[in-house]
Amino acid sequence: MKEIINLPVKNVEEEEYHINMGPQHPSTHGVLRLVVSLKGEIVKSLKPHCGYIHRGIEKMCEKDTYPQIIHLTDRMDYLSAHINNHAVCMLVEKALEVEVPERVKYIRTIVDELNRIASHQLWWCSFGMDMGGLTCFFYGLRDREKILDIFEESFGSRLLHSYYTPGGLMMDIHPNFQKNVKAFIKYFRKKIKDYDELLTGNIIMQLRTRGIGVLSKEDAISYGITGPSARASGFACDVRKHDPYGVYDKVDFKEILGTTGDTLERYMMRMHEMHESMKIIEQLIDNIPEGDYAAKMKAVIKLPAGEYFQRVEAARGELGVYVVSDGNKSPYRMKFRSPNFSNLSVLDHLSRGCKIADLIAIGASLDYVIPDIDR
Amino acid sequence: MNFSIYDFTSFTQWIDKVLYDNLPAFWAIAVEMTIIGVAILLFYALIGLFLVYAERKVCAFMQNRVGPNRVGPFGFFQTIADLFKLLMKELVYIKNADKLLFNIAPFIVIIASFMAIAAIPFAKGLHAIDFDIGILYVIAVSSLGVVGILLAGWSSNNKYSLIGAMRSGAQIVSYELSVGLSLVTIIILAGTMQFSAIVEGQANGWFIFKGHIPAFIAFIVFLIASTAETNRGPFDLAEAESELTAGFHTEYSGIKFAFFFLAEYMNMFIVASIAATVFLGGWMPFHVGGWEGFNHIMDFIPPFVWYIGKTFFIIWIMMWFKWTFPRLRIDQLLTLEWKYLLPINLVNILIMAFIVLMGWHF
Amino acid sequence: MNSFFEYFADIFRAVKSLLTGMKVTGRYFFSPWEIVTQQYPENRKTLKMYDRFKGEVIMPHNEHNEHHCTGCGICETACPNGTIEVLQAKIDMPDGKKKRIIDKHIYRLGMCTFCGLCIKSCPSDALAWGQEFEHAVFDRSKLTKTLNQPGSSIIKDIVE
Amino acid sequence: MTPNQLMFAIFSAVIIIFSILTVTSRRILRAATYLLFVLVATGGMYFLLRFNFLAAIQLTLYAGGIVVLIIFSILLTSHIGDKLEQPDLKKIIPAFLAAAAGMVITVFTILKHNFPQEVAAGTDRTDIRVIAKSLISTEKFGYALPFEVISILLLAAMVGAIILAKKRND
Repeated sequence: MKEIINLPVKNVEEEEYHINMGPQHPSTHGVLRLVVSLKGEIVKSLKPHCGYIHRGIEKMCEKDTYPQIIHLTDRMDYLSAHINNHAVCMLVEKALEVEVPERVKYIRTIVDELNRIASHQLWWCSFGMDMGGLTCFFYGLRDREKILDIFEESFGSRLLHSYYTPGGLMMDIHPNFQKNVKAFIKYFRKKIKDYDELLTGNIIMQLRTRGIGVLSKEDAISYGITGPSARASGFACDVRKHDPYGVYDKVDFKEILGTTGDTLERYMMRMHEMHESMKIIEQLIDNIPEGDYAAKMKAVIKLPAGEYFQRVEAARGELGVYVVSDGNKSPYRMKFRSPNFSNLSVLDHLSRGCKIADLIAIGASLDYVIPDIDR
Repeated sequence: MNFSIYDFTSFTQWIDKVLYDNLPAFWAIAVEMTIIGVAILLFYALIGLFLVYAERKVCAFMQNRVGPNRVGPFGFFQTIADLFKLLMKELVYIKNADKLLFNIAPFIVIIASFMAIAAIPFAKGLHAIDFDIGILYVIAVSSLGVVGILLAGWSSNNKYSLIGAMRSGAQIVSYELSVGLSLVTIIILAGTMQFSAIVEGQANGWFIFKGHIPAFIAFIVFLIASTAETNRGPFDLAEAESELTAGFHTEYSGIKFAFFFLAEYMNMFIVASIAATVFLGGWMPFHVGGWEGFNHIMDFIPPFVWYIGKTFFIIWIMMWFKWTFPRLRIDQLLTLEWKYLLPINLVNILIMAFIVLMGWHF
Repeated sequence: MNSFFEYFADIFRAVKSLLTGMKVTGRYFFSPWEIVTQQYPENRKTLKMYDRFKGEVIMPHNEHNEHHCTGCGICETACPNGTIEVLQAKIDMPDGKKKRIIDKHIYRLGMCTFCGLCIKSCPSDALAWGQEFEHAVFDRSKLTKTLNQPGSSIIKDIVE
Repeated sequence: MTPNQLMFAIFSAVIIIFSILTVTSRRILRAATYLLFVLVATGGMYFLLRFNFLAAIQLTLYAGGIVVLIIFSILLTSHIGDKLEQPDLKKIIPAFLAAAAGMVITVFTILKHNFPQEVAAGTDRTDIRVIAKSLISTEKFGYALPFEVISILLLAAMVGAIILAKKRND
């Protein structure tokens, strides 16, 4: 009895109120579990628990040949499937010192940017939905459907394409591809005004995001944040600009940098990026050179023994692929540096002292895709 | 017996007379009560079902969709099918919940909205109780609903529910002020709180036009505040699905969830019909001074149609709000009330009192 | 005084931004012709998938119930998931030699990730993408399909 | 039995039963809910007496205001598993005696008082205009002064509450 009496009296105010947000929660966009400790409505700290959708992709890669790995990368950040494929393909091409045809580079760049727009459209949908404006979700999906139709016509599938192969493409683009892409850009230029009118300019949305979850440039760098989320803080980290691949060195586009680093800025970055992506596509779509859609590759691809690294700018940040090869047809070790994992790590830092509603807004502005976090 | 669709007074008096002639007084009144109760209950259920359907259709059209279109023509029976689904669903009992309060809460919410509907004039003579304090009664009764929400949130023994209930409590208690004060603005103009007298007073012009700008401001404030009081978007913080999964009714299932759902829609109907009655003339037709022919045509439209039309117009505006705006945060919600709506309302009352004093209204 | 005007300017700006948003949804409400929903089961007859649509892997047969598959098993090795299993049989050729032909080309739809490597790697173009996409079944075993039809044989000109 | 008597009986029964439940319940939020029923039934009693204004005020202030406030504070402080302890006899007996004494006095007063048998026609209903006029009249039996004094008192209480709340946060 004595021990019980002698226990220090717990102050009611200091008691922590834990909430398990997820693994099944509407605004974690998948099976992510956030253990939030609250004081009233205010978030005191937050602990993400990942691994609910861990499929061991990196381990599975070790038994697959390089062409087979492609279809696994689709399933990491499923919203930028093409870009993930691009990373692995480029790594293999770099290791084997294969020069891919110009046509392939052009098509890959265009498709990457289309994929980026589609990804940002879905981000806009879910951002609007997390803010409570359900209508955004439907407008975003409606416009994303146009891109998916283009994808489906050319590549046969809508989300997980496995379109790139080491050395080139699975098949040539559909004859209608250029026409449809141009039609889409014309259409989307009109519809993106709706986005601005409906959500960007809205006073409620502005009040809820301005000055919330401010990420300084130093923190962005030290947490390893990349992509639009880091550029909102003024950290110039666009791989397309600083380590160009594809034909990004031939096109004119701006790397848009923000200043404030708050939720609204992160939102604006992605809105600007959609415009920039459309600009890139417009510059390339009429100039796709004629030629082969794939370089000649050996039937069995074996990478020379050694370590290889390749990075690309995925829709959410920098995706790095690291391969240790022992000269066999499968990698000895494969590691993906996924942007979402690093971006998630800053959530605790950003959301301390914010309200629950702010936590949702910050999470939506970081735009995490759970399968990419867990892999 | 000369019934008209324009005046229900003779019809109701005829029923009254028949009952009292044929039955002892006690049974006559009992039968009368039962008739009224059943009529309102039917009306309540039908309107609730229709509103759910209407909301789904309206939001679908705003979102470039077609909405429910499988059950019946244009999906008209979709909500009835949903009702049967909800009726047949298992009622999940929560371990460690306060069972009594958990079961009582939906009834408190639904009874509060059910009581409010009694005082609303649907047409001339179609009016369950015509209190001399009609508006005050509606405000008083509708303030009971929040108790049900608080109890539901607490007794579910769920942290999301509790936060939802807390938010809802803070929200409803503060927005009740604005609802009350914006109605007071019109009470000053009308000089009465009796619904029938308020409607009669708008025979030569709706109050929103009669009261010039202050009445219009009061109308806007009432729209905003009543949207908040009914816990609808963009003020649906109590059930904010992206933050609290479903807020105070996270743990409810089956028919008990349906009660909350129905009560939400009925509260919307009630505030819309109050707005229609107080600001837009209730069942009074639209008249323009001097245009005799036009006024005559307007008179041909039955008052019940006028009333329903106005009410649904306001409901449509509230749906438009919900499907356009993102949700507010709790502190912004309270800022909106205490820093904007309430001061504007108070100044507005003063201006209205001054206008009435000087006789500047029509 | 400045803050007084700021107060009303705030209200004005807020209302303006809200009305802008309502304009968008209001416009769509009154333009039902912009609805993009497809009525799926009703439009089944007119629904045409794109030529390259990856519905399932099929083995095209000609009118004589013949296909191109030699049963070499390259698709089986190309498949990352073990979706395809090629069962071979030996038949006696007229000249007395034993010859391997395909017995069953087993395709497990439930395991397929539609990467297309089997079709790309097939040396005799025996596999192709099918347009069928309504794959829902009540029993998982129904997802295991045999792609070569019963009694089918290889097209003669390939066998020499 | 007239309908009025029936309703009176129902309301009285509700008030009595739930009053007892309010003080005997071991769960504090249940007690608050029972109190809500008592107050609503009291409001119904006023409606029965045709004191519509008083009834509406009863519902707004007591049922809608005070009970909500009580429930709100219970929500903030208590946990769902919390149960009040059974008070010991030393506390029950004096409380019971005090309650009994109160009841005796009330019943005695009611029985002793000479209620008018017939209410004059037209006076069974208080016009709210009369209430409103007397609330702001400055003449004899006018409530303008008390009204203002209470306003100042409430304002002072509000300011005090804000200061107290602010102090704790700093």
